[in-house]
Amino acid sequence: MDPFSINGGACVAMVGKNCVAIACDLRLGKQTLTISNNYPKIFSYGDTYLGLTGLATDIETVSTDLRTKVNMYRLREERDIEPETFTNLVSSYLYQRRFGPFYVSPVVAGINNRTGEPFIAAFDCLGCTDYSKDFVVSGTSSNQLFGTCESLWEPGLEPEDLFETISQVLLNSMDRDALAGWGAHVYIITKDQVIKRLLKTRQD
Amino acid sequence: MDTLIAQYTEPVYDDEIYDGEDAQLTRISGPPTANLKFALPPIAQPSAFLRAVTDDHANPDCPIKIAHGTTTLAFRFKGGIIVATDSRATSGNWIASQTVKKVIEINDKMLGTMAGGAADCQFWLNYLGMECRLHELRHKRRISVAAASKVLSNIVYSYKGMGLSMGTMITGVTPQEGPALYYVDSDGTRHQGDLFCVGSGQTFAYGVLDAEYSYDLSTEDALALGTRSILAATHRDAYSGGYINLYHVKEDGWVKHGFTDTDGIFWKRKLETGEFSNVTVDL
Amino acid sequence: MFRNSYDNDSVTFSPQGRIFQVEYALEAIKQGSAAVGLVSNTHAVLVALKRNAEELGSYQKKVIKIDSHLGLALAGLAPDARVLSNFMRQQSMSSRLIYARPIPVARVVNAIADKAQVNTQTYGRRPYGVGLLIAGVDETGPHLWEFQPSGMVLEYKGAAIGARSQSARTYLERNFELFPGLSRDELVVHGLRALRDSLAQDKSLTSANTSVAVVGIGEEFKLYDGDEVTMWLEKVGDVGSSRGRTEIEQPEASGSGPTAAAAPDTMDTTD
Amino acid sequence: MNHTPENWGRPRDDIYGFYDKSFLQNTGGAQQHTTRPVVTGTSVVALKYNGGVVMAADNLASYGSLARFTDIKRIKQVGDHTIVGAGGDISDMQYLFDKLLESVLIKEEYQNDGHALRAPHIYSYLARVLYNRRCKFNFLWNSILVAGYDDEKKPFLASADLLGTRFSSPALASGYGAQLAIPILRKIAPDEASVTKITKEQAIEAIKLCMKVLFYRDARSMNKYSLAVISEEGVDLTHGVALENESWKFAETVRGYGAQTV
Amino acid sequence: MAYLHTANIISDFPPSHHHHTSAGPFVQHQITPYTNNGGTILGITGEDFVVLAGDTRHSEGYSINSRTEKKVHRLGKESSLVLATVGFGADALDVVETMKRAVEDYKFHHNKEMSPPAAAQLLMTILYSNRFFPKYAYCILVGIHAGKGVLYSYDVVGSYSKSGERRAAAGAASDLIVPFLDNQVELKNQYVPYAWEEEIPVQPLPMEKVRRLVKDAFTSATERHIQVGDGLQIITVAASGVGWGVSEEMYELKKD
Amino acid sequence: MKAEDDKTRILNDHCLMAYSGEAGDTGMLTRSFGRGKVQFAEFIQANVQLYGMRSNCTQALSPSSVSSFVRTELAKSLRSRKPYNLNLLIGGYDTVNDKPELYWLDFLAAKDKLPYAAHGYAQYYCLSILDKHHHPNIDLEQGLKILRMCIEELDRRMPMNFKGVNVKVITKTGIQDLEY
Repeated sequence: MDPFSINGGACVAMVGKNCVAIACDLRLGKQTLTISNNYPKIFSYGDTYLGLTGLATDIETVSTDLRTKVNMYRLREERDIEPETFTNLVSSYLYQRRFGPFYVSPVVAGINNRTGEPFIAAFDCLGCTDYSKDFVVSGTSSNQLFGTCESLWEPGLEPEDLFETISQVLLNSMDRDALAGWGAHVYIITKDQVIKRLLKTRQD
Repeated sequence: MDTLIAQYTEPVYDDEIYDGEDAQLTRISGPPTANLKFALPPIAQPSAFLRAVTDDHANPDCPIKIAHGTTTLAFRFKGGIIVATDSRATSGNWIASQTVKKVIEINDKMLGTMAGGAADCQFWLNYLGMECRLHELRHKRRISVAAASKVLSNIVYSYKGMGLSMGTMITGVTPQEGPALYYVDSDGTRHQGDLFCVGSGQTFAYGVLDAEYSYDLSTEDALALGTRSILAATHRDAYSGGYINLYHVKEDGWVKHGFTDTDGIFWKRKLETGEFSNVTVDL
Repeated sequence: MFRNSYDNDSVTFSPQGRIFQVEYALEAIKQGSAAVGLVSNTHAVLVALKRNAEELGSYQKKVIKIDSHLGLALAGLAPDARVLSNFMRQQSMSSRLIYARPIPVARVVNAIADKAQVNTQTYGRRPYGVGLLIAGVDETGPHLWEFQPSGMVLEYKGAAIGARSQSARTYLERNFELFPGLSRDELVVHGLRALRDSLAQDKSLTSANTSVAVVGIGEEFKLYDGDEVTMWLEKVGDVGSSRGRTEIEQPEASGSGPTAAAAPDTMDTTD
Repeated sequence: MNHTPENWGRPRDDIYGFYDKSFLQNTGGAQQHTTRPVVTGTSVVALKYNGGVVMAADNLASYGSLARFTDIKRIKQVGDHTIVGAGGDISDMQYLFDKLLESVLIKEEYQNDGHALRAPHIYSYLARVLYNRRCKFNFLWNSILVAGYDDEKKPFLASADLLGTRFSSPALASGYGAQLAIPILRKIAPDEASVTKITKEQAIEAIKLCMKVLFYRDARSMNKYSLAVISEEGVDLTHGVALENESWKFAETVRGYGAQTV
Repeated sequence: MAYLHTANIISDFPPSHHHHTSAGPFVQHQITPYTNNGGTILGITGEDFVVLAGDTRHSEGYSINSRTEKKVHRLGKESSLVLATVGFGADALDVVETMKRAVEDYKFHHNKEMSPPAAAQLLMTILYSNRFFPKYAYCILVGIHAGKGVLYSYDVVGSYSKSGERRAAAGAASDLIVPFLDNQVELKNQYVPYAWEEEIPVQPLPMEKVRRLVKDAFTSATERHIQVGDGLQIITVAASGVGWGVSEEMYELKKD
Repeated sequence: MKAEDDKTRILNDHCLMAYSGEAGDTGMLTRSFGRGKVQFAEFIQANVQLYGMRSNCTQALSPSSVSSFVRTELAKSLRSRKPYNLNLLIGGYDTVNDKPELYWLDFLAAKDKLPYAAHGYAQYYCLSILDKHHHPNIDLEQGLKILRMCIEELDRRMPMNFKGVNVKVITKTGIQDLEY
């Protein structure tokens, strides 16, 4: 079975006006069977947020390994890691496993503390990085997400509008994918605050 | 006589295209299946070929994905028969439709449920409706559910091994049988029974249904149990979901009890009766 | 009881070299009501006289569309015409499917000619009892063909079949030089005038009993019935039958001629 | 029928045997390498121009990697203004050209009623034959280009292949031509409108350039080809046209090809 | 029931399967009789009209065969029926031609146009008659029925909803477009602001909104799917009084 | 119930682990791996006890820590030459936060904390029953009633005959065997 579609899941990140948003579904399944409806796929490393979809075991492994590395970074640098730096870390970390990769497709979102610039990026399972300016998607609903993002996203959205857009994109994409859904988390990240919301979604 | 003549008169188009049997390929006048002539690839194992191009589980990127996945149930009780199904059709992990009518009204007294290949069920249950009508005309009385289910199982048995995929329940009420329920599938299996759940979500439905089923349920409880069983399956089974088709078959025929969205029912059951405690409502 | 002993089947010649069954078939055509066809440089027209078995009944269909560029008018046994037209539709549709080309009129006419000829040479089969006027347009322009149950088909500038069609032919023979340059409507009017000449005594062309079909270069085959034909009927002038009248036909002649017992049209219902 | 949850409704191995992937050999890509075609012809290239069509196909028939026949005519004239070019299995091509097309043409002329089969009619006929054979799993292993004039006297160019796939475009090329020649041709004929701005000479020159590029890069090609130019006057079909100003000097510049090491 | 032997060919040339290399009457080819020619089709109904659109790119693998192959076909000059097919080009065209013949045949025999529900059922029987050798063609059939726009969409072997649907998409980028349609046409996941539970009621969309959605859907699909692009063909069938009108427009799509 | 059929291992006073083969595991295969499953369980048991002893056993490993430790071991084994092929349920009572916790791990080392969980075919039949009848604040007696419903359902629908069940309860006070 294709490791990327055993557990299922979806993740999307978008850029707005001086803000970014990242959202994920909450399902952990084993092919047809839904095991858990409380399995978030977004991890925070200071102000940088990472979304991981794919094989659940690798999601845990990658997220905990990166947490260790980021903590070491914070101890050494005495500051939080910037999204751009974190992206390079993720990329090199994944490439170490070039010939036995982790079956995950990561997504990074955050705002650079010094420049205030919103930043998002996405990777394939070997760490090839896509520095996109509008949106990035990952998971078993990526086709659906690409379609809805491409038509619903527009540049320069205010945080609350970005929240509406990313929520509609994620929900409507999940509802067309059998392996993703069962609840969703949305993070709206601005320079000075992060709002995390739980969305009420279909549970079928 | 005609073949004799055919040899001497040269039809206008007699070359590569019109040689013998191929003529029907291009000259389709009447509805092609009126005489049930199925086109078959003239190779050694047509069914192996069909499986190669359509089995999306064995090969997720096979070219043709036929709509599958479902949960359907039916059970007899003192008030007649409850028939309930979900409404989702998936091909691979893609949800092709959320609004499929999986209960097919064979006639005003008999229902058939759809599980497995959507086209197989639609076509053959529609065909069964025709056969039942012919039976009525020939015998001046309505066909029994036993006979109708036998007709269907005989038909699909004749196609056994060719690739049909169908798990259906034929249910109805007749004077001589009372409420009757049969399970028929595309392997030709046919069982009579009081309670069946069919489809990729059948185990989840069985879980809830078996625990609280009894022949003496009131109609209202029976309808609620049927709905709740389907809801259980739509929640846990990825390939079931959408709306709940609910029917109640009584002596004077079936009554439709709506096509209601699982979204509404789920949150009502969760917030009011505290079920589905695995679903979080807080961060 | 038999006129002779040679007319039981269509494979036995009489001493004079005639096949009576085929001739009887041609007679059957004469029992049907008249149909006239004529063709110009740009259009082909079919006009036909429809009959109804009784006053209450609807009128028998005389013109059948085969394809968007092709149609026919029949006289004689209508069921035979239906069988032949279905075969022609098959041929025409297959040409469009296989060659993506409207079937050339000559091809389909030859096809039914072959079909008809078989019936005149095979024991146990009777010839078709219907005559057809096939009008159509293809890349070589408009065409009018006449089909006879003998399997004989011939292209015409103007043709007429059915009851009293000879007088219609006489009209056409007098006017056919005009046809090539005529406009579409003038062509129809000439057709109607020819048809009128084939009317039985004290009968007249009305919008109820007249069918008109027109096909032209850049104009699809279209059948006109009922009040769609009145615009042409008005231009015909005297729509009444001139049979039994003394003076030569004047376009503006009015009033009806003396009545004479019309021959009972027993076969009409067979159209 | 399988009843396990994740495999519900799918065929069961004990009834249908194991999943046999061999039926799905060529899930994509134009070039299908199978044992079936034996002696094969390579690309056919064609381009519309203002008032006509130019088509070319080399005269080589390969037997695997052996240049078996060097005088094969892969373009046939099938009417005053219509030509058919074929690539793929040569025996099937010969069957198509000499048996089918000949009998269709003869039957048409035999009618002698002023009608003639033009390009769209021949194309529709051949596409239907190919599709019918595909439905019987008895493929005619070819891809054909039909060029000529349509019913409105406008240039006609269309393609059909062994599966019966049909399409039409101002510039068409089968086999390797699709990868190598099409970019060249689409530079001057990106769409239908641009066809009116292409002269006959420009079209011939572009086609000749394609034949040269194909000879450079296609290992089953040859420097002698048939060239057909369709214009109002009719079809000018010449075989054995030699490749012009063929030069391999460019090889030095290609890194990793030849002597240079840097 | 169904014939299994190779068709017997009357005409004189030798039965073609003789010169196959392997023994036995059947020959196992490595080639599969299907390919995917890409492209996407999309249909949306309004109150008294229906729009059926399709891109005009015809591709195989990474090559663009043609930029101008239309996927949306009218089934008869006087019929409001419009059929769009996508998937394997040859099967797609074959289904269209079969339907065109059947509609024309019906007109001859019944002297009236085939009604959309009848055409829908006929298309199912045509597709299902190939249940064991499927026509790899996804179909969307639309027309005007009793003054209303109706739309039916099919899976490859003929499963369809008899009551019709409001909108459907099929083909290579259908999974990019359908969730967008769920959101914008069926207004899924959209609630009346500040009314906690109340879903926005769904009304048929006006013409210009439908056209905008179709264009948005195809520009988005073109961005993210290599098999979609080049041109957009939109056919609109609108009921007007007792009859109906049909119009076709072409738009450019990115050619990359 | 014979002792060796007991597919659970006590990891520490407030933490118990149960294991089962992957659903698709045919008997033949498990015999070669059979020793492996028990061996893995005891390996985990030994390490958890070792941790308890080493840090002057003031503080036993919390269930969540145990589950993370087990998950890491399983994840390492997944990409090793001979991966373990077993699914685990880890139940424990977190004495610090004073609440019971249940962890579900599959043979791929996917892990999640759940109010109720199962492995093998029981998932397909019992999870829907638990969805309906379970509430966060039910008492032991109600819990057992639901467990009985689940076992009856398995008995009714599962093709194999049921030799009986082994029931363990983990509470604040520790782990007890329960007569079923």
